[in-house]
Amino acid sequence: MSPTLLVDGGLLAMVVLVAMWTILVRDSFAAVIGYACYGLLLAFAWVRLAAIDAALTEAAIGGGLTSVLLIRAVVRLRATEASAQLEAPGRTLRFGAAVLSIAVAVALGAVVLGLPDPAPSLAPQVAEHIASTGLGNAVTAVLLSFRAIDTLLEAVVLIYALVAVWALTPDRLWGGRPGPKYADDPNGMLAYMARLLAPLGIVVAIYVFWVGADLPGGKFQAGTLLAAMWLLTIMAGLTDVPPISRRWLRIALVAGTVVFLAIGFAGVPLAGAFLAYPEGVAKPLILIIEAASMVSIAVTLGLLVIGPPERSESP
Amino acid sequence: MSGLSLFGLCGSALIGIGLYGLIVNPQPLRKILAFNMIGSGVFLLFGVVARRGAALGMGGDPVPQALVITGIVVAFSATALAIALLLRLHEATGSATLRAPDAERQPDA
Amino acid sequence: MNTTGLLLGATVGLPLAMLLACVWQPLRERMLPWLALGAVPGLFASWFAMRGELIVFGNAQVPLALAIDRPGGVLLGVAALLWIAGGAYATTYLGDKSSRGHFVVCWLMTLAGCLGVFVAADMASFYTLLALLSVGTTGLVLSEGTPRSYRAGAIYIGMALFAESLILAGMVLTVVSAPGNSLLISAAPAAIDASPWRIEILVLLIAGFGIKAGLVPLHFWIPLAHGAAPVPASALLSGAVVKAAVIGLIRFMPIESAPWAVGATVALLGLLGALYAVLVGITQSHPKTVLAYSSVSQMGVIVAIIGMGTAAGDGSARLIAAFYAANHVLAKGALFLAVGVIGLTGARRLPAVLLPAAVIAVGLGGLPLTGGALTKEVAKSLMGDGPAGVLATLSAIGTTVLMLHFVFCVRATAADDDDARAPAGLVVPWLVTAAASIVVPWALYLTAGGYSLPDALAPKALWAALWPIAVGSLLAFGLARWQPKLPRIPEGDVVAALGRLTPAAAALSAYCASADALARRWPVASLTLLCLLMLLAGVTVGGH
Amino acid sequence: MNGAMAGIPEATTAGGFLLVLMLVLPVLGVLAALVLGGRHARRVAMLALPLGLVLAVMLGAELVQSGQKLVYVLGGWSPPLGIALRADGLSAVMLLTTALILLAVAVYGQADFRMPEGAADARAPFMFWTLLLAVWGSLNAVFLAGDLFTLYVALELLTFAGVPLVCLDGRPETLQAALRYLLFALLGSVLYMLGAVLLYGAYGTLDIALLAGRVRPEPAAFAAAALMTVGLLAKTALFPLHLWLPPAHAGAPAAASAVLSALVVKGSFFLVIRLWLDVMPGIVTPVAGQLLAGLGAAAIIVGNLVALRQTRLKLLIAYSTVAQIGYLFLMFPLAAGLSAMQLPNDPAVTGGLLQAVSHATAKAAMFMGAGLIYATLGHDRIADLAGVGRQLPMTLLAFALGGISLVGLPPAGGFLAKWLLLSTALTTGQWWWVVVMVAGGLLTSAYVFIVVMRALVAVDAENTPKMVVPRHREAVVLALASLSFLLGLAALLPVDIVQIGRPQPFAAGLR
Repeated sequence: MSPTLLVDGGLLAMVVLVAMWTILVRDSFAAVIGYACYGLLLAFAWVRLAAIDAALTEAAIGGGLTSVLLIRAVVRLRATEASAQLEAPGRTLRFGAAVLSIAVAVALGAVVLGLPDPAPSLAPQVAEHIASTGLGNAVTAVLLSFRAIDTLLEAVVLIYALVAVWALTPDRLWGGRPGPKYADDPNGMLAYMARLLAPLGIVVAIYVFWVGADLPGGKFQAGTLLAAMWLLTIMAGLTDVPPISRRWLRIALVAGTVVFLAIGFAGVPLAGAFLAYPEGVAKPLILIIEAASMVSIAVTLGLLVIGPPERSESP
Repeated sequence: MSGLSLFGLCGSALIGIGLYGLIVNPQPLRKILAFNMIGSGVFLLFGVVARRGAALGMGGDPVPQALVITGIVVAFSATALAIALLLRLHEATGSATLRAPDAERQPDA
Repeated sequence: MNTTGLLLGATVGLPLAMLLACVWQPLRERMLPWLALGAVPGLFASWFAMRGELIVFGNAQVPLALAIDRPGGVLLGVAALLWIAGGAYATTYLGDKSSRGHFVVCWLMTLAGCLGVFVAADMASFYTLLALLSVGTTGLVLSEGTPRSYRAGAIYIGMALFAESLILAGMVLTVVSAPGNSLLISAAPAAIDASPWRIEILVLLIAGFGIKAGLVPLHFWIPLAHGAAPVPASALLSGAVVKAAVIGLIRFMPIESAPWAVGATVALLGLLGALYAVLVGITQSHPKTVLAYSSVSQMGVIVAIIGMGTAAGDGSARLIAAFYAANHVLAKGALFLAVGVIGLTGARRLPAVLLPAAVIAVGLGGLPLTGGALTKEVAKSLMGDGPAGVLATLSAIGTTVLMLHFVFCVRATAADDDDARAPAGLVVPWLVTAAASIVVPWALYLTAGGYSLPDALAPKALWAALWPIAVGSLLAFGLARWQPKLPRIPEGDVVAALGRLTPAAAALSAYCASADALARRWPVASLTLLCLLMLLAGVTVGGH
Repeated sequence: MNGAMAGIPEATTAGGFLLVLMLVLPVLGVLAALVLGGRHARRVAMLALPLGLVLAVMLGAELVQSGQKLVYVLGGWSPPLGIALRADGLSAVMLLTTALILLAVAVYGQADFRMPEGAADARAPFMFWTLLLAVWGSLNAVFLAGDLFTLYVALELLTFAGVPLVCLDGRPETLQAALRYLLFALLGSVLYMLGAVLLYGAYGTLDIALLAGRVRPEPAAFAAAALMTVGLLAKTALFPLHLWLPPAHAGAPAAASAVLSALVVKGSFFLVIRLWLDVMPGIVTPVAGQLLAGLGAAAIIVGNLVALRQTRLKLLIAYSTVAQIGYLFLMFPLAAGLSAMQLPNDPAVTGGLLQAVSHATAKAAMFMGAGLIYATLGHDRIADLAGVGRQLPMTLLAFALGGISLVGLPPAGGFLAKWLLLSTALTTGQWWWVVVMVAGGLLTSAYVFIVVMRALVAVDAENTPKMVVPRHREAVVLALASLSFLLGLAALLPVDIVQIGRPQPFAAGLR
């Protein structure tokens, strides 16, 4: 008991310490770096909770993509750093905030410790019904079958968020290319890395996607990896971001959701309900949805990181 | 105290830390960061809930695990939108403050 | 649907239909000559439909019902008469002024509301029509478009809505207490009587209707509004519209069973208000304002009649109050219309106009053989010879003084051109109203049952009516000399005191604005959020 | 179906597929608009919205006919493992209101968000039509979802659709307003999510109907109730958590303001109703209800008083929204009071929802009216509104009718709501809310009066309008205002639609 407890205790203490440092440190750039470390540590915590799917997602999205976003932002906002410090609230407010935050955390801790034992769980029901989906990974079964509507709506969330980001485009640049033009240096370090990593990443992504049906992994993790590889090649100057007005880009964005909806509606006559799968072909259908979604997720995540158009259409 | 309780306490602490940051850090970027921290604390608690529901050879209740994944993606979308908005605000005004021009002016500002 | 239903429906429906027609601008521009028509069904309804029959529209939960009882019928008839005359008068008075579109819309709203409240038999309709009445009246008060009328309109709508809120609260309590949550007004007195909130309901309703009736000290909006409106509108406001409060009190008050103290308080408030309004009225010099104060005074007497009836548990007070009010409708309407006529009449024809006006004016004080004397005679059975009787007599003397003061004031407004004559479009409606104000009270008196001609002509009765007039006249001529030395009391008297509240209101408003600004700072808002979180959690835990 | 599940698993009812269609139609619209782009976005919206209105009417008819709530079990997996869509009377009324108002806004927005001639694509029109559909889809999800986590996703959808509406014209101050809105809304949703986590940890389900049967008075439920409620309050902008509302609603283009003020804040409010009345009626205490309504009372007084101080019309209307949101929360202690007296809580719930619907229709009309005034005069300074009565008579009438509904005069929807709430307050002996309602109505009438008066002032020289407003835009505004004005006639309907399919109040309370 004690060795694992020690490992867990050490890990969690580090998580909390890094978190506090991240919040309290004066320099925003340092805070962002702190947050990236925090994301990685948290992924380990997820592994310790036996939630490998969540660990992969946290590492890829929580730690990875979010950190890229934050770093890009903090670099651009450098100039505002000094003036922002003047707006810091006074001592009374800080004290009040500290007291209340601690109170909330303590109360929450008490509630969590007091959760019932044995804990209620849907694991038995999932175990009972997973066979009918033909999947081995229970998390994938929940995401794509039992609670498919959540996953469908979540794909819609990504699209809405991207629409919202694009809404911030200055009028004259509407339809243009997102993000800055990165230096095209085919011999640079980044280009070298991109050439090396991108094919590897794509292979890994496809693997993660394929095993996702039965082992930890799936479209999110794979999609995130693909998005990362895409971003890498863009930043290395190997490819350019397409203008957002491109029809194929729009189709790629919605393909996952459209396929999901189409198969969902096909379930009405074939399996008796919207989002139900016909007996026996559940797994192939789910794989089709996952494949289409993976592409859409990769494109959407990548474009979300790059932001609204900043250049007109001509490269 | 079991290891799982430690995770629960850690999640609660992260939420508290994030809340503090969200209130006192004046820069929107740091608020976004704090929001992500609160979010990860909440997800960690959900992970604890999932782990507590381990049964029948599953390492945890898969339902909350699946919800965590959805939640992480939603939180990321929110972060991306917030940062895009912040950068656009900075581009348009040259500053990145949440302080309203009329209502929140302080004497020393 | 039978005749009764048709007539009652048309009483409200015709003005509403005309109002609806006004949505189309060409019709709106041509509506003015037809205003008089809008009140005709009401007049017929008061003659033919007074059978207490209930005409129900709507459904079981919300029965929208129309009916007329005798007090309602009396008031409906005279009000409709005044609306017809006023409508004809307005046609000439407004001519082709550009504001006539606005005027007819407000007129029709007020008309529908005013006649409607007399026939509404359920609270939902009653309240709806009352609200329509207030909105329309506000529009009429505003129709001159001057700063004075804006101020009057703002104060009017504020007081009207405040009064209606009180009435609404009282009505809701009544409905909640009524068996089967009946919305019928006829069930209201019994429901109020049996309610655990009897006193609360009575206070709310009396306060609400009291404001609408111009009960002192919440009367100040009346001189402002009735002074600011155009002449035909003032006539209707002062004559007919304020009677909505009278019918409200008549229908809702459990006169037979309410506590003595409630009735006595109401009576005292009414009579003291009646005297107070006379005292303020004689300091005024604008004829319409003087008439408005006289309305406050007369409404005080009417409320007092209901109060005395309540104190005595005498249900006949309902009809007596309605009778008194009916006389006031026509007399006051005629006097207001006279103001417009006299203003356009030169010295040569002035006596022919001024004399009837003076007779009607002094008639309000109880001049023998006029409606005023008849109503006072009838009311005597309730006022008795005690303190209330003394106060009532004092108010009669006061009214005489005030009305003679009005005659002096209005004479001063006659046209400069000696040969000027008012157009027939104004004179005829005025004359009709004036004639009706003499004839109709007699007709009502004689057909009411229990009263006869000899009663009215008995020397004792004549003397009882005459001596206050004599005293009042003496005082009035004394006053004419003293009047310039009286203090100048601004129109709406206590409203000036209300003005002192302005700094306090401004301070409160500024305080709220800074609270809002503070609450909207990010750190404050997010801290508030956490406080609320803990508070909510605390009270949730604490409650279990 | 299987033995492991306790009780009878929920089944899809007749007409249940309508729920799926209501949920998916707007989403399909967004996808189609995104792919087709440019001037097609408007066509997609104009096609989908009337269709949605028809669906909403059909749904309502089906509900009235069957007399019980409609259910669709998604994927054939009944809760707790799966997710069910449910529509009771509350949902049906909100679905219908949403479809109607969005259609009106769409007709109104035709002129403001037309593709410029010659351009194949432009940002603002494309975004407006897409976001209109997006808001619709999110709201429908909020009204239909039967699972607290699905509702979390739906709420986020609503936020992501609402934020860009705030800064649609890209002015710096609207960008700041949008950022404030987004950050505060995110704080709210993360707290909501935390509450959901605790509920799952304690009861093993997030399904609303199942939770209603499982929650017990214990710390996890208390904490969840507080967290979720406060989170939703932040999103609803109940005073004093309204920091983002005035600049956001006043700064957005008129058509967007109408959507934000009329509908978007109602989404999270709707969830408060669900939470308090359907999920945990036995958890929230009377004092908590008083606290919520106390905030509402503060909102009414402060919001109205601050509205009176405004010099610009749109800010005035925005502060009026702050106040009107306060009214919505008066229903909670009233419903609790009725339940405590073993009476059905129908009047309080119907009153509260009616208040929401009548405010939605009135406020949408008022914001759109303000937009027309702005377009005509080139400004919206209240002091300089003279001449509007002559130039935009229908708009001014609409503003007045909307105002009357807010004040609560008959026969407006606001009056019927006030009647129901007043009678409940008096029956349950909570007279203090009567005082608040009355005071609020008077303050509201003051600013409605001021605006109408200013606009009625005639001007000597007819000033030339900056833009001639087509008659049909005024007609839409007037139609919406008239609807709000006549909504009180709903009392004459044979059935109280709101109450169809609602759980029996004290069956849940006594558990």
